[in-house]
Amino acid sequence: MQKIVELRSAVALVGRFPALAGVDLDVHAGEVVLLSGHNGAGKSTLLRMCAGLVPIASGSVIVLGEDLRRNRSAVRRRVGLLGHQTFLYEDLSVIENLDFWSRATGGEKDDGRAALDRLGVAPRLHEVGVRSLSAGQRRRVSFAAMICRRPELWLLDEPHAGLDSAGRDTVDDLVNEAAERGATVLVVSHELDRAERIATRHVTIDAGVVQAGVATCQPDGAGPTDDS
Amino acid sequence: MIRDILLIAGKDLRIEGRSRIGVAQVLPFALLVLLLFAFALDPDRGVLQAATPGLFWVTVLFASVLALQRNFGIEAEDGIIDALRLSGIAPASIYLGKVLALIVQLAALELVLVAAVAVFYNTDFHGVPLLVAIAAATTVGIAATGSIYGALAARLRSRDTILPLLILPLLAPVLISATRGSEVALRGEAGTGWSWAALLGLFAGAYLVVGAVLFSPLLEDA
Amino acid sequence: MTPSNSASDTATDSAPTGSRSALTSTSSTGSRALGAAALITVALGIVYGLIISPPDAKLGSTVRIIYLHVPTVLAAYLAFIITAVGSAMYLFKKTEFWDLLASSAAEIGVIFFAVTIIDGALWGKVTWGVFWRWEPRLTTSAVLLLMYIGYLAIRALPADPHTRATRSAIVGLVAVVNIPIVHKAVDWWRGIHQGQTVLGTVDPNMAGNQLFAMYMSMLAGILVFVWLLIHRFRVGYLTERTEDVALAEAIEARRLENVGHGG
Amino acid sequence: MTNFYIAAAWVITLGVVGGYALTLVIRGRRLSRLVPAERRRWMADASRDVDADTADATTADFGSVDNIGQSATRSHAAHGGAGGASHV
Repeated sequence: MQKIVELRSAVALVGRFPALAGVDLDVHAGEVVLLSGHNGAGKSTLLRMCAGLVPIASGSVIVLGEDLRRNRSAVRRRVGLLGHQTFLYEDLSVIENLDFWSRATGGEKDDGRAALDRLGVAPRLHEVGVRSLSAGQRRRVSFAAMICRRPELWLLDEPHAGLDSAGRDTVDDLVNEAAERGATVLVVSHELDRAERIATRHVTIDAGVVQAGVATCQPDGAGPTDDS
Repeated sequence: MIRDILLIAGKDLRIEGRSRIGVAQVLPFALLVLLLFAFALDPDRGVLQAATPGLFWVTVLFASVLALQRNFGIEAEDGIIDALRLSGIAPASIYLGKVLALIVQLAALELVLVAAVAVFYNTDFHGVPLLVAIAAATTVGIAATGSIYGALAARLRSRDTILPLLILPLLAPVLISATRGSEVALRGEAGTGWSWAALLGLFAGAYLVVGAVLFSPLLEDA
Repeated sequence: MTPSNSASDTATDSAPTGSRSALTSTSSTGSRALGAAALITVALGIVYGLIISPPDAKLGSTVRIIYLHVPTVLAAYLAFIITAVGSAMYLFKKTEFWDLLASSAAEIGVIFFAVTIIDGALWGKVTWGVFWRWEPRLTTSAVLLLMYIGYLAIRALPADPHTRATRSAIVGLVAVVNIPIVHKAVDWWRGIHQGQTVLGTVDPNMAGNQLFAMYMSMLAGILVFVWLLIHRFRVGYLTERTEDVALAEAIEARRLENVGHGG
Repeated sequence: MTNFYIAAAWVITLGVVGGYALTLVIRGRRLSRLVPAERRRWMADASRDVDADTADATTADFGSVDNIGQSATRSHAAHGGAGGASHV
């Protein structure tokens, strides 16, 4: 099966600090991989590295067939990152943000509205400035902006954090649908019970090194055995 | 490319339309500076009239620094830089979009200031084509250099102090050229003024190229 | 390549105690030879510039300040060109060498430019009776000095090496483009209002000991500049070495954290 | 008075440049003590110029020069509150 993420001894520096100290990881198309680990283990850096945002000091990082050591920006348009930050302009309204980001990533004008509906953001909130939204609402809007991009690789950093139970269910549904359509998902989460329900494989990472990647989470999960 | 430039510029102008920082803060500041010059220099003995071009452009320069800080402050908040990098828009397009938005805002500011100068400093306007050419080249020059350093400074903790230190010496030849050129134009002797306009045009053109080239490492690594 | 090798290398050209001190300095055989040459030219420059050279026909004895002014401004411009080349090469190659070269040259350039301006002001005091006139060379120097002070300010902000290098490379390139434009603007500005300046323009009829003094001081300026550049570079290099944790060790330390977490 | 200003110019010029040179030598000596001799490349073969020295370091020394050149884009937790990226 096609490898979407292929890391070999990947070292990523944050400042002069090796946040990732030699990671080996393979993720195949259609997998939903749960990444867990302590605070500061390098999970977020791993996601950002796969998005081409973090310089790679050594090793090999191939994402969606692109060698990121040679060209970090090659994959950026094809991945969707839901990070700790909102990626939204505070001074613009919800719908203005969605329009801007979907058009900036090559989408159409109506993508934004459809995505907001999917995330359960009520139409009355569309014209409201992002500044006056709650954290949970911002999270939904950020997620909507992400799915507007129609990414081939989803990189989700704590997607359930700050959401109510309906929002969490929506996230799970979106991830499942994405996987069915052939997208690949990397989820960082501390809520293992919740995340293991959607993941096909559970990988733990500690102090910048992948520890274990064998557990297959769903009994019916189609995830291939780990060969990293 | 054109589409992306317009998208970025349109977004900036929309944010200005929403927040009105420029209209509510930068513009009043510029008017206040013009007023303060009148207090500092004796308006009755013609000092103010003689110095009008210089005072005008110094005011524009100071107001530009504020506008720059605002315009790049919005890109530094909440992961926007990462989002722009992820969008895949060419850095040169982002740069030119920011420059375009700044040009529009600075041009609007200058128009209001021209009206204010005409009223408060009692200026007679001669050589209007030359004045327009000088103002256009100056505005592009300020926007072109300002967008490089504005983006560079936006993510620094000491951005409010480092930006003027970087940008004002860089704009020294612009201030000289714009002031002398405007003086010549106001005196109605357009001839030599056009070489000042040409120098301003050279400055603007050079920095548009430099900015478009440097914005990639700037966005990526700085 | 080995430490023992290097110790024997330096021992051959130093006094017995010198081999110990040479190990803890930024000098090398080459830089010491260069330093000696620089000192000799500086000494000759002092002797010729202050004593042997006759007063200039037009400038009188103030020509002795010109002997300082020309070499320092020459070295400063040389420095800023090196900064620009180093900056461009850094963005291209992304190696520490070019960053250190660019930043070392910028710091030295600022010092030489500051000295140039001080000398120019003193020359002005003698010639015009005032320290400062808006004379084109001085004005240009003042603007450029402020521009490169901005470079050093950006450089002084704490950041990881690559970020800092990229930032300063951008400033180095943006600044150098401005040099000819500042020149043109200032020349026109002053040229329109008053006659051309004499400061900084060497008399083409200069001859004999006067010419020799000028050439000697220019040579001295360039040698001193190169010596300073080498040493500033090495100081910068050492500063980096004291600040960086070797990556291999850092990765090892990072991996050892796993043990702490119980695997 | 003319001679005074000429003397002042020479003293200031030689003083500032000489003083700067002195600080470089002192800083160099202080820092040299902190860095092992094998990492001070000019010690190894003094006849080579700085360019060759550093080029050599780039290839030979994993973890010093080469990797610094590619290290992270923004200062981060590792640099604490040292400045740099305020939006992190």
